[in-house]
Amino acid sequence: MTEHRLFWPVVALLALLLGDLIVHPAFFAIEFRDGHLYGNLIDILKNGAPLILIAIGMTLVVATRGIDLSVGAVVAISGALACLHISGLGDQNSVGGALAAVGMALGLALVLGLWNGWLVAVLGIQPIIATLILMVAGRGIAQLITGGQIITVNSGPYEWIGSGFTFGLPSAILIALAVFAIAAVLVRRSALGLLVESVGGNPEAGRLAGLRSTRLIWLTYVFCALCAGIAGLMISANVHSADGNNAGQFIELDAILAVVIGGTQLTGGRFSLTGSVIGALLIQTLTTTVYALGIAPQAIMLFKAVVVLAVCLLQSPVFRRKLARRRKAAPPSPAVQPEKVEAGV
Amino acid sequence: MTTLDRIKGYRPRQRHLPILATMVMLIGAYLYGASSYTAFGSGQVVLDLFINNAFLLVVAVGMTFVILTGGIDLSVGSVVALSTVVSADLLQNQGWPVLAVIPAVLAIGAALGFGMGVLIQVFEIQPFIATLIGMFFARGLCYTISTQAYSIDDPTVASLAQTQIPLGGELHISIGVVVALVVVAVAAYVLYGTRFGRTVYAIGGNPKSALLMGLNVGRTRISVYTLSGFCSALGGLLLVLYKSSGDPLNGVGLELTAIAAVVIGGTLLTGGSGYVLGTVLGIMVLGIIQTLITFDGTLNSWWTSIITGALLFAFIVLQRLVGRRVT
Amino acid sequence: MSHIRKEFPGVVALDDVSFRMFPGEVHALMGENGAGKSTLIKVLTGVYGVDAGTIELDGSPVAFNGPGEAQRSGVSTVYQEVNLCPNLSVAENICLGKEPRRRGRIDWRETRRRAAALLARLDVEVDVSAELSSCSIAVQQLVAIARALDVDARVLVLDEPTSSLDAGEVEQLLNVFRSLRDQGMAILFVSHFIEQVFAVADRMTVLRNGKLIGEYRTEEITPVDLVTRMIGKELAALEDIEDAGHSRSDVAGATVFLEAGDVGRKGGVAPFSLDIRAGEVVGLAGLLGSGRTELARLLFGADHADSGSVRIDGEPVSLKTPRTGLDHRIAFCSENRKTEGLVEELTVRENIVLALQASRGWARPVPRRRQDEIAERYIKALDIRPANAEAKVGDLSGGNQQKVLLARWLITEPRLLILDEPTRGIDIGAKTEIQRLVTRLSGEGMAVVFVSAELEEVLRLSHRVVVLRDRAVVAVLDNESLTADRVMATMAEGVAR
Amino acid sequence: GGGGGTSGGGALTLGFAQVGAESGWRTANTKSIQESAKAAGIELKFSDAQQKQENQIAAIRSYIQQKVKVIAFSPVVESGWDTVLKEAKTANIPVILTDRAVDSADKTLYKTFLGSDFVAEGKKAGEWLAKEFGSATGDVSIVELQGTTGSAPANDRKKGFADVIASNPKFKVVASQTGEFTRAKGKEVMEAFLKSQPKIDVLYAHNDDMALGAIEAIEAAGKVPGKDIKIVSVDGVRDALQALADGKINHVVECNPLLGPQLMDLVKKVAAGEQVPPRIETTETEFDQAAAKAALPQRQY
Ligand SMILES: Nc1ncnc2c1ncn2[C@@H]1O[C@H](COP(=O)(O)OP(=O)(O)OP(=O)(O)O)[C@@H](O)[C@H]1O
Ligand SMILES: Nc1ncnc2c1ncn2[C@@H]1O[C@H](COP(=O)(O)OP(=O)(O)OP(=O)(O)O)[C@@H](O)[C@H]1O
Ligand SMILES: [Mg+2]
Ligand SMILES: [Mg+2]
Repeated sequence: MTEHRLFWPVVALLALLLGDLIVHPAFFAIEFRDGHLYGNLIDILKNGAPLILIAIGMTLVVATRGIDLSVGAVVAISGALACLHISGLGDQNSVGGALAAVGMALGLALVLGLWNGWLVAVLGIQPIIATLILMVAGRGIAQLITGGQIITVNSGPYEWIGSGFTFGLPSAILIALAVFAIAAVLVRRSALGLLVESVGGNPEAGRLAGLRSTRLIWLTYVFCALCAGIAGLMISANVHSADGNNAGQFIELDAILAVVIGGTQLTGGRFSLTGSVIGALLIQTLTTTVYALGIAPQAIMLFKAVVVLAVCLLQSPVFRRKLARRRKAAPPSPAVQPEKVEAGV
Repeated sequence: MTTLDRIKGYRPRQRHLPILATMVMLIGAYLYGASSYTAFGSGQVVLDLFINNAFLLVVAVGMTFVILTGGIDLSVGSVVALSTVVSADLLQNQGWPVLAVIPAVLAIGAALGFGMGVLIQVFEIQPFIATLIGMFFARGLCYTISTQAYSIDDPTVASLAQTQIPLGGELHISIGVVVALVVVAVAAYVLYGTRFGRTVYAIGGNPKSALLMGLNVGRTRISVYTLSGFCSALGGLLLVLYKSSGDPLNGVGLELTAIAAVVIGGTLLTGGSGYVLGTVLGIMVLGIIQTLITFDGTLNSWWTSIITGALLFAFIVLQRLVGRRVT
Repeated sequence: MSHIRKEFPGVVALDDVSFRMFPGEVHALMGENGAGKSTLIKVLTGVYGVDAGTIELDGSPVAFNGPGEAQRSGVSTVYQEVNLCPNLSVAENICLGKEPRRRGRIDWRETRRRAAALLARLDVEVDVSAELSSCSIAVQQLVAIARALDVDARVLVLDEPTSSLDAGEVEQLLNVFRSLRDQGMAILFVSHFIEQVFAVADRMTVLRNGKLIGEYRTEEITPVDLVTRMIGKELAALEDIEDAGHSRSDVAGATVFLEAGDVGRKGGVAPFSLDIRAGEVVGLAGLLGSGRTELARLLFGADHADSGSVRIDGEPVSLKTPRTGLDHRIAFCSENRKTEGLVEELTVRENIVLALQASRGWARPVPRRRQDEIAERYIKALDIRPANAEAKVGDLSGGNQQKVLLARWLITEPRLLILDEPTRGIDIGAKTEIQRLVTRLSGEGMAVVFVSAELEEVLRLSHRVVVLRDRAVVAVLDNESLTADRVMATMAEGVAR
Repeated sequence: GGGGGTSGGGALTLGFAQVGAESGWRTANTKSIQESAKAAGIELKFSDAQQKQENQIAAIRSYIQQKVKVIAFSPVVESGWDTVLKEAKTANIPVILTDRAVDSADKTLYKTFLGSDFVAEGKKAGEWLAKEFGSATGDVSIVELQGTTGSAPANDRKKGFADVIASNPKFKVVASQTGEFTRAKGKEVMEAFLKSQPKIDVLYAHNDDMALGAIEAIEAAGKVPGKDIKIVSVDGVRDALQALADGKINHVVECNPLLGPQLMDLVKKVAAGEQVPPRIETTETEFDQAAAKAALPQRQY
């Protein structure tokens, strides 16, 4: 079982939760309040939903050997556009208005994804700078939409996306899970997954096998932008407002981290959507843990460094082997490991 | 054969194309600026590009090594910040002399880089995460030393910081520029003319093969991250000279700027191809975009971002088109 | 080396194998695909650690930490597959890690000179400052060999150095072996070509399924014995294919499938015209770098032709991308399985169905059951080992990887199958199987373009032979009592005789 | 050279290096400066440093190159300005600081400082608290939402507040965490506080946005903001005044972004070589519910 590639990320997640339980027994308390579930675990799911979504999109991009730095900007833009539309409505609570806002925002996200995909797949620009362009310009676009102000909205239907509850659970996590399910079915029940993995694993081989890699890569960027767009709606709906400058700041780093913790290599090829979801939950748990344990703001970074390091070492087969050896042969220090060919390919 | 024919007959090597294209673009941008804004044409604007970006240049040189091996180093911004904070702390609070602070800071940077290199090489942790851990760690150390920026009023630092090296006319550069240029020259030499440098390229080309060719992949990879840590620390020291202060918030997002500069300079993020000179040009591109916008001075904040993105787009796309045209 | 054992998860690659080498001898390591030859070499040179057993050099035990250390102790190795850096120049690849230096700085001029000299020893003339990736796989293989010749080695180890080389180069290489042997060097080499082994080896060791079968002096054993020991049973007669002598007249009545008119590409091949009939096998012959691969790529659309036109079934078509080739039911099996063929991370099954899946589009996945069925069938037909459809292709032995690649294209049921060196690194048993398959498929109406470094193989299978020289078609010979000598002469002189 | 959009003519040019556009407050600040420059007939060269001191220094250098008449800027941080300010002084260009001071020992490097005092803002918040809970018996549990770690407003507002409440031991800061000046983080952190702290009497937020985010967390927890948990925050953006008017926030300390008119006055004086006082503080008030209701209709930002 330890062979399974999701084993160690799951162990890490459970270990972190266990740590919380020990230090802070009430961490797991869940109550029923105002018709919905209430507790730290629920917060992790609710606040982690946008990250989960983006990590799902990012996974596919990473699997094609790409990277998308612009997700944060797309988050900001989509939230901004939706809130702008709603704030202009006579009746902010109209479901139709909220739906239109969502549609517009996702439409724009789609266009942004097309743009990224065009730069990468058609013009052949290296993904990191191709998406850097939108990362830089996108913040500006978001602020252009909001006029540099925070747009506050009061729309019940819209807020449902971010802070609402359905069947007692945060609707955000339900949306994220729905997207995950759709993506997983789409990718694994069709041949998309195999094709993406081939294009990422060996692009030239994929080309010669007749794959339409341009379209495929393009598609992953569009999907990633859509995920980021939905995440943007959640983030803005959660606080009933759109903040062009701060929404989704640095979320690209967290998303990539989630993807990598989930076992997908940045060098492309094999990917695991489930792994990314677990990675995202791990990161969100870490954040919530920091707040719940009352770690001082100036120590957060150190704390994160230590936890992520521990997670990664736990996942590293070399480290586990060394640890096991040390435990077996107690006093003499372990001999130098011969260099392994598999190293970092 | 007329000169024109000879120029026409010149066929640059494929791998030099990105650099040539970037150079053409830079000259174009400079000419545009000089014809549109007064004082842009004065040579000092170009020198200011170097003065303002000297520390970044040093950081990006270290990053170039890392990217050439196919890796990435996200920790540079934090290590820069840590270096400034440690310098400030040692100079101001501990009363260390400048000559002791410099080696200490460089050693810390190199040690952090070494640690990340070991994580990557020995424990096979992906460079992205290993250096992200380094990023968190170094930034965390900054905050534990100080959550506030503070000034350095050490007289040596002040005089070094304010020394201007005249170049005739009104033109001058700073000490930081000299250091950065020396670093660039040494790096270019190492990459071109030493076994270590060639091993760096080999690892970027195909790490598995490099190992089977009998190259010392492990040591080189660790060295490269150590070198990047060292360069970041040196960049931090230059930043101390530039600002005479230490600030835990220094260099937030710097890693992206450095990576962008390296990649715009034509280095492949997958490793194995690129030049230090390209990195210099990459920094110039980012610098000149910013300078053009500042000289224009009529854009508000969001248009600044949008136009920056648009100019970046123009540069990158033209760079590709120019590159294709020349072939 | 004695009592070596090496296990990979799920596979025992070497089981109690002992092996010895003597200075001044050429030693051949023989065995079927997946027998453990490459693993033995990697264990010897410290790429892998051993699970049990010891290695001694000059009587004292050694445990190399990696190829670098082995090199420094005088063991110079060329591993299977090209293991060089595609982004560096030919000269650098040869000298990397041991570049001549002057005052601490690499002396580039001397580097180039030395590389050129080493290549000259193998009779290769290429621009040593060209990037390695611009060279064909055969040249790359020669570069790798030249690199190994460079050190003052006492032991030279070569894993299938001849798999993509033509007769001429092979002969040259064997000569080099002989002269090195006479200087007292110990040489270990792996090859699936029995003639080569008998031509040069003094001693051979046979492995089967990771077990040692025996060590023999060349005089003691006949080729048939050797093969019997390798595969563990009597070899079915190879001859029955040879008998199936082909002739153009067999397919004279068939319809023309593809017509190329003045198709060419600058820097690739000069414009050529060729028509290929259904059921016809067209062999491509030529020396190293003569443009066979380039021609094959143009027919598939892997490269875009910049002149001429192609008709399929009489209709003009434009073969711009591999995709269009696939759409016209053309299949192309690349000579370079590592960089252009397989996705190493994926499983055998996934690699096999890849092209079929690509032609069906993403929305119509090949059902899982069908995938398993196909994989099982071809694992059996081509004897892929281990017979595990879910094994990672990257973990397979070289020959077995080649079989996987071949299987990928066979299942697309193309109308034109282009095989560029399909038998590279494949053992004789499987090679016979593949040749039989080609004959059968062409009999069923599939057109085949067949490229191989082995001229005999080309002659045996083809109805017609296209001869290339210096990147141009110089002759198209009907295979009516065509002899190797005649083709050779045409290849060398550039005119049909 | 030559061509449009530059100094040189008779017009007075002002080079202004803004910190960035990180918040609505900042946007209002920028807008005020741009509008009043236009009104005052001053040609404005504006640059946005995106929160990076290096960018600000580069911008100031370029203003020196362009020979603007006056340079003004809002320092990203307080330290590290000596070198570039000396260059400006050598080039004979007067400098005005806005919003935040610099800690140069040499006070001749700039003409004047115009802005607010973050420590004083923190103090005002603390004083309101001391008054509000003056009669309360038993401990007062306070949670604090800090600004971005390491930033000057966060450091100073924390310090000012802490200084005041330190005088009375019943005030206990039971939890203090960074909310990075944003609503989203403010909400997230407050959610965690509400679960980990058995009793919260007061929330002190370093800016309004975090307080607005926290209000939603409090409501989601089934408590009433402004009653069950009293809230005090800094800035005075419109949404916060609205919340104050609605009784969800109890007190807002103003930090006034509308420096434009005052700045343009100073620029003219400095350019004319007149003497100006070395430190000018912007007029800032505090809002209670009544004041908020009164101020709301005119609130621009
Ligand atoms: N890294 C690995 N992981 C798992 N199994 C491996 C690995 N390398 C080799 N094997 C297995 O070990 C066995 C021996 O492989 P090896 O490469 O030594 O064969 P070989 O004799 O060189 O064959 P060929 O003639 O095809 O090159 C094969 O079954 C192969 O699948
Ligand atoms: N002058 C040249 N210009 C460009 N490329 C060249 C030149 N000479 C050789 N090459 C490269 O060498 C290779 C030789 O061509 P090709 O592979 O078609 O020959 P081949 O007959 O298949 O020989 P091989 O046995 O080497 O596979 C090509 O890949 C080509 O790119
Ligand atoms: Mg082998
Ligand atoms: Mg070929």
